[in-house]
Amino acid sequence: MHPSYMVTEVLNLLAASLLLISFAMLSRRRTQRLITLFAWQGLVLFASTLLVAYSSGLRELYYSAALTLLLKVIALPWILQRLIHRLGVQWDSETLVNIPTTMLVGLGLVIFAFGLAQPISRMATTITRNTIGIALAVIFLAFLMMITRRKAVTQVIGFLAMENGLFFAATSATYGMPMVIELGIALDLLIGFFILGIFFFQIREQFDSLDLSNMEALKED
Amino acid sequence: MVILIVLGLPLLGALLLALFGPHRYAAELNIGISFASLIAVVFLVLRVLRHGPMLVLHDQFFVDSFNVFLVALTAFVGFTTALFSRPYMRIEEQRGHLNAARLRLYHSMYQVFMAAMFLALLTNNMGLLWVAMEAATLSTVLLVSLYRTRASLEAAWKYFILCGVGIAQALFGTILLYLAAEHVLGHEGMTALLWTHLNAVKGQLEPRVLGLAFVFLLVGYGTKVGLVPLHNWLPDAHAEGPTPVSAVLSGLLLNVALYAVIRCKILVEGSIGSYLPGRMLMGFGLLSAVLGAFFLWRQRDIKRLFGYSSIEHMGIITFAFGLGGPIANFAALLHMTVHSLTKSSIFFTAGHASQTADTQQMDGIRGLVSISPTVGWGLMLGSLAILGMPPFGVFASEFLILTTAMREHPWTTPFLLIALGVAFAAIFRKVQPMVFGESDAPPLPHSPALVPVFIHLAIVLMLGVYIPFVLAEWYRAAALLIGG
Amino acid sequence: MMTGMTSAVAIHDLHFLLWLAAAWIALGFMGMLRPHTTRFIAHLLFPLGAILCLGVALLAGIFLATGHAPQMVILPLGLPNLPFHARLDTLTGFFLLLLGLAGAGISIFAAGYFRHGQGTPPGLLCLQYHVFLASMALVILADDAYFFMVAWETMALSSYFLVTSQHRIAEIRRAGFLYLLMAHVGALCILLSFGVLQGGRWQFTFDAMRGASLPPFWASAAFLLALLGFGAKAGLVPLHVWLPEAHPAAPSPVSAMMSGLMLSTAVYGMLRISFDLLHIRYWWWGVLVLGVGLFSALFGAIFATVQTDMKRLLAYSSIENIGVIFTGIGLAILFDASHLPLFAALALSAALIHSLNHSIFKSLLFLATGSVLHATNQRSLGKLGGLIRSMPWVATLALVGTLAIAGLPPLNGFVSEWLLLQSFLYTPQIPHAFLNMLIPLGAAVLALTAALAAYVMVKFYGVIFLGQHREPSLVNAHDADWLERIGLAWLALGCIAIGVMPQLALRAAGTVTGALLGQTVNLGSPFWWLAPIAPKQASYNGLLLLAGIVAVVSITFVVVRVLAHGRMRRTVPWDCGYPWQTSRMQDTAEGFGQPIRHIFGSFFGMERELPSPTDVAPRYRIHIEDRIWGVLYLPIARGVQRLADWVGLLQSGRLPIYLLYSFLTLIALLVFVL
Amino acid sequence: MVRQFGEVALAIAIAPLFAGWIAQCRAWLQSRTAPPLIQPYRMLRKLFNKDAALAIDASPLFRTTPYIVFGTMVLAAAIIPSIATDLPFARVADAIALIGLFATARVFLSLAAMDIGTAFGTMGARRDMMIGFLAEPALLMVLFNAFLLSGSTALPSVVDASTAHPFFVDPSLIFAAVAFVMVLLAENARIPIDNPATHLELTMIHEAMALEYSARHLALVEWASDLKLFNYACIGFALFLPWGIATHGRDGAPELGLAVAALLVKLIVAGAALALIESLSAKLRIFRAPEYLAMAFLLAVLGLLVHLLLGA
Repeated sequence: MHPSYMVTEVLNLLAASLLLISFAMLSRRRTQRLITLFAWQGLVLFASTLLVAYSSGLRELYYSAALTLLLKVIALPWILQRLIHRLGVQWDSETLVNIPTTMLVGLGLVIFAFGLAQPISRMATTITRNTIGIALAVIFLAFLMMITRRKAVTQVIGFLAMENGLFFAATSATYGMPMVIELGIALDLLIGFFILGIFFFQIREQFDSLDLSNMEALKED
Repeated sequence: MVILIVLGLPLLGALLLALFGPHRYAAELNIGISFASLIAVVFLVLRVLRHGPMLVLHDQFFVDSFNVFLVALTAFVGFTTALFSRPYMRIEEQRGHLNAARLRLYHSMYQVFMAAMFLALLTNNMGLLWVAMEAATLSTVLLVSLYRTRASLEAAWKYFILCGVGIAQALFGTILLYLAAEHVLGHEGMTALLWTHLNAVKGQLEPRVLGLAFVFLLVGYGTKVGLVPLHNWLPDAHAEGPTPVSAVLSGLLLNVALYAVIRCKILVEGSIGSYLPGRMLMGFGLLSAVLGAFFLWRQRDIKRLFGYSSIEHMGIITFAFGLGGPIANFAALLHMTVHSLTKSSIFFTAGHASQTADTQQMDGIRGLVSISPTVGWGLMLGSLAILGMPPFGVFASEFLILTTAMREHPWTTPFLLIALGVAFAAIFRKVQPMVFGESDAPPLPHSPALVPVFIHLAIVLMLGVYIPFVLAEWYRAAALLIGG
Repeated sequence: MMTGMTSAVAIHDLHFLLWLAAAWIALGFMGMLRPHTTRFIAHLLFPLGAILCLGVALLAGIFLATGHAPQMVILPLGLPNLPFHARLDTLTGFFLLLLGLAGAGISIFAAGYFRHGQGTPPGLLCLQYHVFLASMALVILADDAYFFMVAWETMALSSYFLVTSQHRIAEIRRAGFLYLLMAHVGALCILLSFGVLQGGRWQFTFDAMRGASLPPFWASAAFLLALLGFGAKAGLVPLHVWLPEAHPAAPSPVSAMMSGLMLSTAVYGMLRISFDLLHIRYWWWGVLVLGVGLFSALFGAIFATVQTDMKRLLAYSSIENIGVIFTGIGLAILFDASHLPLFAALALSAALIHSLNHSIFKSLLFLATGSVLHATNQRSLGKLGGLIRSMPWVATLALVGTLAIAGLPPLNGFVSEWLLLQSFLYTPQIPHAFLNMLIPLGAAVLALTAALAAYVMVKFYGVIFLGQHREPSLVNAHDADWLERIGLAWLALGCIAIGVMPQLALRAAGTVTGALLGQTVNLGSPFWWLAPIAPKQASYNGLLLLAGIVAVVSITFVVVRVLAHGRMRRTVPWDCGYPWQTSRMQDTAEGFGQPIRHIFGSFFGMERELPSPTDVAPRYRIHIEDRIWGVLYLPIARGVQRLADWVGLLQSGRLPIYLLYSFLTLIALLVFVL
Repeated sequence: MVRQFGEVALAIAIAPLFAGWIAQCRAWLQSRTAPPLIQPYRMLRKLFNKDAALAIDASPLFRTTPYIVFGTMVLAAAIIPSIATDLPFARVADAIALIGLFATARVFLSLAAMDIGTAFGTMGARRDMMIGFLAEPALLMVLFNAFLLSGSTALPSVVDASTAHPFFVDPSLIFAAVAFVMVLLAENARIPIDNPATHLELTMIHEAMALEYSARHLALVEWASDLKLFNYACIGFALFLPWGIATHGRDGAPELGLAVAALLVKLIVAGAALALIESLSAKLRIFRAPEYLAMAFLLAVLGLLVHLLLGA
């Protein structure tokens, strides 16, 4: 069936771009850039969800697409922008453990993720079978990003990127979770994000910096 | 209906407390609500006793032999903790560690947390389970950071990030589960995530996928259980949060997280029909037990010490579930019960102990029996109980676990032996000088509410020499359900 | 008909015994009703406890004398699939008899002793004391692993609280910690031993274990674990380190109970597992136990000689006696494994009777030290002396105990050692080329130990009760009060009674060996004679011996008075005409130990400080310590510390590292399932 | 019964004589003029007539000890089959119990020595106890040896067994005998361990213990030590030279007469031998005693092993 084939093509394209964005995030130093990239990621996610909704004709998926747009493309990036301006950390960059190796590790992870995804995509009925591997890869890369970051804000962005990956997995592999769950997840995400926002200020007033290297007091000495 | 009441009461309470937070009687209100939900749970339990397991609201919620006693336990410990927290928080407020606003936050978040616990236990929907766990994380993060000191913020931040990431893995696991499930159950409605339905068809679920799903779920929920090496948030959170929170973290949250893991294990083991999940649990359990014991050795902070001891015990329970079989499961369920009772009572006494000495450093706490004998003896007996000294119930479960391990996998027993021995030495050598000896500290301004401590210990003692028929039946049924 | 009668009676025995145990606990809680009124507790509760002890002894005695058919009861307690089983058989009966007899004396004494309660309030003390008694009785009565373990650990726990009743003193806390730690680790070993014994059939009643027949490897594993566990409780070298710390730390009646009674529960457990629950015994087990026992005996004796604290001295002597008992057990296992049941029965009887004797005379001596402690507030031998003049009662009764524990005829200590030596005489019949040449040397070690015990006791008695007061304050030391005297006298009577009528003890032991080995030694034909194998082989008659000594002594006395005269005058001591006799010129405790230090120097880690000839104020200081600490325990402690440090590195405090952990775990598991 | 009392009476009577005889032999060997044989009796009489001088704070224990020690020794004499084996009292204690009996005497004497609390008393007590615990293992090994030969530790049975086949000497017995003699010397405070004649403070053992005794008490103590020596000699005879002892069944008046004669002969020879040994050897320093007794122990064990190899 032709249109579905088309859809698959586009969807794969979007998935690939998602992966690309993840790599880009992995290598970015500036918080500012990261936020932009995060917004882009959200946008791609929105697009793909919309596409899946269109092709499968499930109403719920339109809702979740809308949710994505609201939350991940508009709300969160905006709030993040406000935050880093308020905190005045938009320009600060951080020294990562050297990028080439990180990239290589990321590459390995991607291969691993694809390998893992084989059995799943073999049984997936949706038109978007192969994308689960990419979703997994996005999650892994976000994880890697969190590990390599030393700043609170960037770590949170990594966390959100991971959520994106999860969302993508949900939509692409399973036509989305039941609505209630989606809402619950979204709600949790939002609340959690607000809490984080509060934390930033408290942390800064306590440690007068958002550098995680200050937060290493609790340990076995 | 009762279930809705059980779920609704705490939320209502949270709302009320959030509104009239700074009210003089906030603490009493908190107690009242906890008590009300305890009553509700009692009714629920009675119904289950009369009519057996039940599925309600389009199968969205259910009570079976596995979660019924956990619900009861949760309500009970929640109530006693509320009792304890009243004088405790009063003293904290007097000492200027807290202000009214924070206290309001504390009370309402406490109820939110309770609601999340009940939801996680009662829901039949793996997705809702995930949502509830996340909600529990969020509420406890706020509770841990209550003091807004550097340490508490750091602890809360680590807790948040680690558990957040963990829970994300769990979500992915849930998605995979859904993927495999809808393949069998179809996509219509929300049945594909209902545990009972999944359990019914677990034989047909695609093994490879469930294997992967289990890994993600295990890592996800396991982080909240505090399994080594995913445990790093646990001691910080226990040490830096207010003591009632440490009590409920150890007493309830860990149990519920483990409950989630076990629910998943049942499905996965049924599907892939191998001992793989069991082996994983055994591995994690053994690692946690041994390393937890060695962590204990060098602690200086009393609450940190008992946090690590929770890791050790969760390890033992996980190991027991990993062993599988009716007896090991029975032992594990029993151990869950007695551990949460004992550990929370220990945290009660430890909290008052550190208030009397005005420090959490154990070197600063001395001669409790000579200041307030109840605190001293409570701490002493509690520690002995948690260390597996008969006739306390912890020993009963450890007896069953050790002997089963001896039969099933003899090679594990030396490790368990080392773990228990080291844990005993580590904890007792710290507790003894705190309890015994001289002290010149002044007594507390508010008389500590130690009734809960001794109620808990009495129950634990009873469970050591006599297990009521009903409870035994639940354990048995749950053990069969878990199988393995 | 007749059997029905006896069994019915015996069933009642068991019920009564359980009720008595319960009554003890009840007494304890009554103590908590009025925890600070000493008179109520001292003059009502403790004497009641003593009466209960007598009841236990009586019931056990009746059971041993009449029906030997084991009786069982299942209690409505315990785990759902494993209720508490209780059982009364001859082994149980024997140890209950022991418990009751010694316990009665101790409780009466305690009634007098705890009036001067310090540290823990007397009510709490009363609770712990009676729970301790009850738990010991239940350990002996238990008939399934779980009940046994519960009682066993309750025993450890209650005794721990009793030991630390004076918890304000730092050493006492340290001693208590060490004690409970060792007890708990030992208990875990016992637990694992049971885990092996149930042989994978998930049956924890002892009956099921009797049924199980384990493969050799697992049987040996069970045995070794049991040896570790019970050895730790009994204080076998090298697991003895807690004993000389904990026993002295406790109040004297408690020390008496721990040394006299609790150690014998360990012996009971060892016998129960190795002779009853295990279906087979291998000869090398016997050799192992024999070796450990002999070494402990010698070790304890040697260390006892150099102690300067009277209660530590007694504690080391407990190690020695336990060693002797385990020597007997080892011999019994060895004989049994080489199919010489008669001699096995002989050795086992020796071990049983020795534990009975030990429980009696060791309690007596510890109680005596208690009286001395109250009268003088001194535990150090260097500050005592000459008390025979100010406290004649205690001195006289303690003399009996001293002679008994020194293994001198015609008292009870001698009987068991005699029996043990007798059983050594038959070791050449063991069909093992080397053993039958090596083991006779064990007899020599035993003889050496016995003689050393005599040495120790001469030191103990001589330095405490004889000679000059080493401190002026001792002049106004008061004698024990009447309750304490009754307790002491009861135990002293026991020493004499068993000494002159050993065949009664032998009969009691005979019922046990009959049940465990299906063989009893010759239980005294003719009745009043002790001739375990045959009168022609070797015979002993304590009664006649005592009678003979009394007769000869009195005759001599009369003759001397008649033929010569009884004139006598008091003068200053002569002492080769040295003019100034001060109390500091007599031998000190250290001095008395000096020959031993000289001969067995290699045993001790010794540091001493000798005065040089030119010292104006010469002082002599010596510190003896146990090598085992340095060899065994400190390395373990250091190892744990090091491991703990390594493990601590995991908690580095850096969030990225933590994230890395969970990431790696995730990857690893994924690879694992792939 | 008659036999029993006769034997006891004989022992009590001739024990001092035996001691006197040894002293005389020693005197001859050291070419001194010997005291008359009955010197010990004279001394005992003198002591009995004297008034007892008792230290001020001597306890009752101190006063009763001489009687107890004497009593135990007499009892031992009654048990040891010196002239006949079929004695009613002989079964009361076997050889091991005899050692116990001697130990009792030693312990009492040591306690009494510590009672006054003088420097020398305690010193003597601890030295004597030390010799005791070193000697007992050796002695036990000797008895073990005898047991292996006769299958009994009851001396009468030993005698009966070994006289059953006359002039039979097991090679192991030679070692055992040497060991026994060494132990005997040590136990009875003879050279090379102790010197019964010395009052040089720092070397004395037995004398140091008896130091505070006087008059009748001293007499009893001395007499008891003579008896002890006599008893040891008789044990030695029973173990190694049983010939002449009237055994079970063959113990009419003639055999008894013969037995007494044999006993006297043995005593004379043994006394001379002891004197010879004592004169030939020098007194050891107190801390050489362990080596000496270890040697005795070694010999006894060797005897045992020899028996286990060659014998049965």
